[in-house]
Amino acid sequence: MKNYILKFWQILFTIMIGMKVTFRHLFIPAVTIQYPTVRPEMPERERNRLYVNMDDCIGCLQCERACPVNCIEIEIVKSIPGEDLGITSNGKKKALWVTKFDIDIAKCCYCELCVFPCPTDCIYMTDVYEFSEFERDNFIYDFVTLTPDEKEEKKKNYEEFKLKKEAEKAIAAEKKAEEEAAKKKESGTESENTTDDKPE
Amino acid sequence: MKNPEEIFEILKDKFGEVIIELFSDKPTESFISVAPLEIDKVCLYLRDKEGLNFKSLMNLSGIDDANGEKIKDENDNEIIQGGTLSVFYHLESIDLKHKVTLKVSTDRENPEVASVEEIWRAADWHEREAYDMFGIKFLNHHNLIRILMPYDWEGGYPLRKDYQNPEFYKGMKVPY
Amino acid sequence: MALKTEEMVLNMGPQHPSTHGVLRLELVIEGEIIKSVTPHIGYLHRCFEKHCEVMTYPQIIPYTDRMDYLASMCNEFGYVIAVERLMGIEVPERVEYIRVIMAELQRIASHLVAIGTYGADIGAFTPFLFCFRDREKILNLFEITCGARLLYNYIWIGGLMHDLHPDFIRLTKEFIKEFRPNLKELNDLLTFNQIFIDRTANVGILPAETAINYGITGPNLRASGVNWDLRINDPYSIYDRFDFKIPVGKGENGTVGDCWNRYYMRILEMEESLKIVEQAINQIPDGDVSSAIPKRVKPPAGQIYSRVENPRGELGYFIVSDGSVNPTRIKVRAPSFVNMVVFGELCKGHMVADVVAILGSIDIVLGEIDR
Amino acid sequence: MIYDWLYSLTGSEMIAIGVQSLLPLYLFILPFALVAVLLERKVAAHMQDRLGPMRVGYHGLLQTIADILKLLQKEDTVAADIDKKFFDLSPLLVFAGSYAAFAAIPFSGAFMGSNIDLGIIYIVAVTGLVVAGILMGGWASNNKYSLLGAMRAAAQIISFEIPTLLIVVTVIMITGTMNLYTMSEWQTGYFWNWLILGGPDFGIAKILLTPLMLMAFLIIFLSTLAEVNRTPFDIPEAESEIVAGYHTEYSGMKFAIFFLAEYANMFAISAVVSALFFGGYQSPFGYLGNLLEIGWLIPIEQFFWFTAKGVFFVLVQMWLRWTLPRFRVDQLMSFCWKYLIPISFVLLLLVGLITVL
Repeated sequence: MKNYILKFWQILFTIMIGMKVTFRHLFIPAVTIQYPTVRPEMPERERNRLYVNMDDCIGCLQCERACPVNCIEIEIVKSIPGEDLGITSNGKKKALWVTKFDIDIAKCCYCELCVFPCPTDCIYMTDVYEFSEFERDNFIYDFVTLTPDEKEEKKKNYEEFKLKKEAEKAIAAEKKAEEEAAKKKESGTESENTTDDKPE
Repeated sequence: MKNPEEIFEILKDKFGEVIIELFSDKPTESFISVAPLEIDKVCLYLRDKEGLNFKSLMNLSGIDDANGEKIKDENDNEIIQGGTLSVFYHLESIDLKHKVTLKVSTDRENPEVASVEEIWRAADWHEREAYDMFGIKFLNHHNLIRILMPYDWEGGYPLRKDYQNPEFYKGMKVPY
Repeated sequence: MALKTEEMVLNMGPQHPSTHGVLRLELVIEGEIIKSVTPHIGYLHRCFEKHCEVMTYPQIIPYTDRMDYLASMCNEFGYVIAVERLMGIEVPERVEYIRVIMAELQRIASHLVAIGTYGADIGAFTPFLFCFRDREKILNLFEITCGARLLYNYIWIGGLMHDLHPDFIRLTKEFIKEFRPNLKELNDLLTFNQIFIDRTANVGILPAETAINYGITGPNLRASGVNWDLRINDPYSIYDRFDFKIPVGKGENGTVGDCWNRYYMRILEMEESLKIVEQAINQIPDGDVSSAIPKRVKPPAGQIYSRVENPRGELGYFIVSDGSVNPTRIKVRAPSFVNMVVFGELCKGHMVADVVAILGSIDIVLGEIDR
Repeated sequence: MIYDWLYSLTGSEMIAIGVQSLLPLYLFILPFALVAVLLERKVAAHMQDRLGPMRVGYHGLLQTIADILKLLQKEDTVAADIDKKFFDLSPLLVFAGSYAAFAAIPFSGAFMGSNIDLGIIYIVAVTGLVVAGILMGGWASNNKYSLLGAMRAAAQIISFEIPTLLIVVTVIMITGTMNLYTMSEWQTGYFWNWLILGGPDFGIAKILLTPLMLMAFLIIFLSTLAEVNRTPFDIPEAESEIVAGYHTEYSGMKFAIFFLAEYANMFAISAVVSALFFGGYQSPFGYLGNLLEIGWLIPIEQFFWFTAKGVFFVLVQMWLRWTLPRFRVDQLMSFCWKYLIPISFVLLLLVGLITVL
C-alpha cells in the first residue's frame, strides 16, 4: 500500500518537475534564427564551395592527386618556348597551359585536402554555402580561363612543337647513329648490335 | 598478465602441431599462427583456461593475402590462383588485461575455417562479414549468410583483391 | 480456455521514425509481444574497406569521418593513432592535448544526440531539441577550429589541420559553464521522470557475462556493471594524465544493465568528459601542431590492431600494410556493429514499444554498422 | 435560448434546428481548430526554445490556413488493398463522434446545442463512437501498424471510459442532475461555489468534499486525456513505435479530418471538465452585465468564460504533451486498472457517505 501511494505520488511529482522546466522555457528567448532572412556569420576557416584562382594555377596536379574522391579533373598542355604565361602572385613561373580544370562539386566531400598541397594557394574554400542546382551537370564547375579556341590552339601548338621536336630529334638521332656507325666501322664490328636498336 | 611468447609456449605444449608459429618481428604486432580447422578448440582453451581467461573477442578480421599466382582469365581480367586467405583473431582478457592475436590461413580455392561463434557470440556478425567479403566459410556457424551485401548477391566476394564488379545485378547496371 | 493467436511478421524499417537510420528489423510478434527479432543491415554500405585499398593513408581520414558520423573526431583520432603506431611517430604535446579536447567534446556531442533521440523514441520530444541546442554549441566550436561542423578531417597523421582558433579556449569555457545547468535541467525533465523510468527500467536487461561474451563495449558494457574503459584500462594518447572516474551501472531504478542504466551512463559520462576538457584546456602547452606531420605517409610492412574508446564503445582499426602508400587491408571494428549483435537477444519477450526503447539505449549509428 | 429565438424569427422548426446544429461547427470547432493547431505549434516551439511558424502572417498567424489550403490540394493517396468503403467512412465517424459531443455542451446560459437531461452521460456515450471509427480505419487500412494502433486505441479508450464514468457518477451524486446546464447553474455565483471547491452549500460537507473533488478532477482529467489519445497516453499513434498508428495510411483531407477531430475532442473534454468542476460557463467574479444592468451582455460574458476555461485546459494538455514521454501499452492499462479505477471507486464511496450524512 505504501509503495502504491508512493508510486502514484512519484509519477505526479516528477510530472510537476518536468512541467516546471518546460514552463520556464516558455519565457526563454528562442535560440533559432530565421534563416534566409537572418544569416549566421561564417567563421574564417569555413569550408564550403571550392574556388580556383586560375591566374595563379601552375597546373602542378597536386590537388588532383590529393583529392580522395577524384572530383578534380585537370588536363595540362606544355607551353612552347617563346610563350609567356606570366608569373603567379607569389612569383612562380608558369610553364603549363591548363586546358581543363573541372571540379565536380557534387562529388566534393569538403575535406580541404586539396587546399594544403597547393604551392601557389590558388585553390581554396570560400564561405559560399548555397549553390543548389536543378541540373546535375551544373555542378561541374569549369575554372579554365582559356576559350575553347585557345585550348585547341595550345594543344595544336604543343602537338606541332612536339612533332617538330621529334623530327629534330629523329634527325639528330639519325645523324648520331650515322656518326656512330661510321665510328664503329672504323673501330671494328664488336659492338654493332647494341647501338642499332636505340630508341626513337 | 602474460605476453604472447608465454601464451605461445602454453598453447604449443597443449596442442602441439596445431599451433604453427609465433611471429613477433617489429613493427608488426606479434601473432600466433594456428591451423584453420582447429581454431575453435584453441579458442575454447584460451577462453576457459585459468590464467588465460580470454573472455572477449575484440575483433575478427578476414584478409586476402594475395600471395598466389596472378594469371589472366579469358576476359583479360587478372585473377589470383592459389595462395591463402587469412583470418585474424584479436583476443583480450578483461580481468587479466592481456591480449593475443591469432592468425589462421586457409586455402584460397576452398577456404574453410572452424567457427568460433559458439565461443564468443561477438564473432557471429564478424564471421558473416568475413564470409560476405572474402568467401571464407566458417564451419558450424548457425547462420552463415551475407550480411552487408544483398542476400542474393552473385557477383563474388568484394574484398578479394581480384574482385571484378559484375556488369549487372538483377537487370540493373552496376557501375552506374 | 486459451485464445488461439497467430504470429504476425512486422517489418520495422528501413524507413521508420525510430530505427536511427536505414535499419530493417523483422519482428515476429504475437499481439504486442516480441517472439524474435532479426536485424537486416547493409542498406548504408558504402564500401569503406574496399575504398581504403586504393587510397593513400591521409586520404582515408575523410572516409573515417563518415563511419560514425556523430563522432567523427573520435574516428579520426582512432585511425590516426593506429597509423602513427605503425609508423612510430611521436606527436607534439600540444597536439595530444588538442586531440583529447576534441575527442571529449565530440563525446559530449555524440551522447547528446543519443540521449535526445532516446527521449524522442520514448515519446518526449522536448529533451531532443534541448540536446540538439547544446550540441549545436559544440559544433560551433568545431566549426571555428576547422571550418566543418560534422565531418572534420581535422586530426591528421602526426598533427592537426589547424592550430586552435584564438577564441577557442574562451568559448569552450563559456560552453562548459552554460552546459552544466542544462544537464541538470535535462535530468529533471527526462532522466528522473517516473514515466521515463517506468518505460526503461527493467527493460532489455543485459547481464555482465553475456555482455562480455557478445563483445559489447562502451557505455553499454559499463551499464552492465563492468568497469572497463580503454581510456583508463588501456590508456592511449595522454588520458593517463587526467583525473576522471568511470561511471558504472548500479541499477538505481531497476536491474543493473537495463535500458535506464545504459541511458544514465551517457549522462554521467558527459559530466566526466566535461571534467577532462576542463583539465585539458587548463594544462594545454604551447607548440607547433604540424611539426610532426610526415611528408609522405608510407608505413613499414606489418599489421596493427589499435583501438580507442569511442562514444559508442571500442573502435578498433586493424591495418595491414605492405609497405606501400596504400594499405592492404583496413578492417574497422565498429562498436555499433558489435553491439547490434545482442539486440535480438535483448528484445525477446518484450513489447513492440520496448524494441524502440532497447534499440535507442544501445545507441547505434548505421553509418558505422554498414560502413 | 437561441432555438426559441430562431424559431420565432423564421417560423420554421427545420431551419432553427439546422442552424443551431451547424452553429457550433462553423462558429466554434473550425475556428477553434485553426487557433489550436497554431497554438500547439507555438507553445511547443517556445517550450523548446524555438520560434515555430513565423512566415505566413505576423508570427505565422495564418499558418494553419495555409496548411489547410495545402491539405485540400493534396492528392488523396489510397493504397491498393484497402477496404475503400470503411476507409472513407472512418474519418467521418471519428469526427461525427467528437462533433456530436458538442451538442450537449453548454457554451453559455443562452446557447446550448440541445438541453437534454442526460447531457453528461450522452457525451460520454457518444464519444464512444470514436472507437468504432478508429477500429474501422485501422482495419480498413490493411497496414500492420494501423492495425496495431487501432487495437491499442480500442483497448485504451474503452478502459479509460470506466474511471471517467465513475467520476461522473460521483459528481452526479453531489449535484443530483445529469443535465450540464443545470449543473452549471447549480455552481453559480463566485468561484468558491464551484464543485472543485465543494459546491455552493456551505458547511462541513464542503470542507470534506474539497480534497476529494481535487482528486476526482485529477482522475477525470487524466482519463479523458487518455480517451482522446494525447501524450502521455498517445500510444495508439505513437510515432516512434508504430509510425502514426491508425491514421498511417491517410493523407490529404481525410487526415485533416482526423486532425480536426483530435482538436475538437481536446476542447470537448476540457469543456466537460470545466462544466463539471469549474462552474461551466459561470464567471468566477460575477458579471459585468449585472453590474451595468445590460441583460444581453451576460450570455456573451458566459461564452467568454466558458471558452477561456476550455482553452486553459487545452493549454494544459499541450503543456503535458510537450513535457512528458509516453507510457507503454501495459503500463497504460495498469495505470488505469490499478490506480484510476480503484481510486475513483473509493471516491465514489466516500462522496456517497458524505452526501448521505
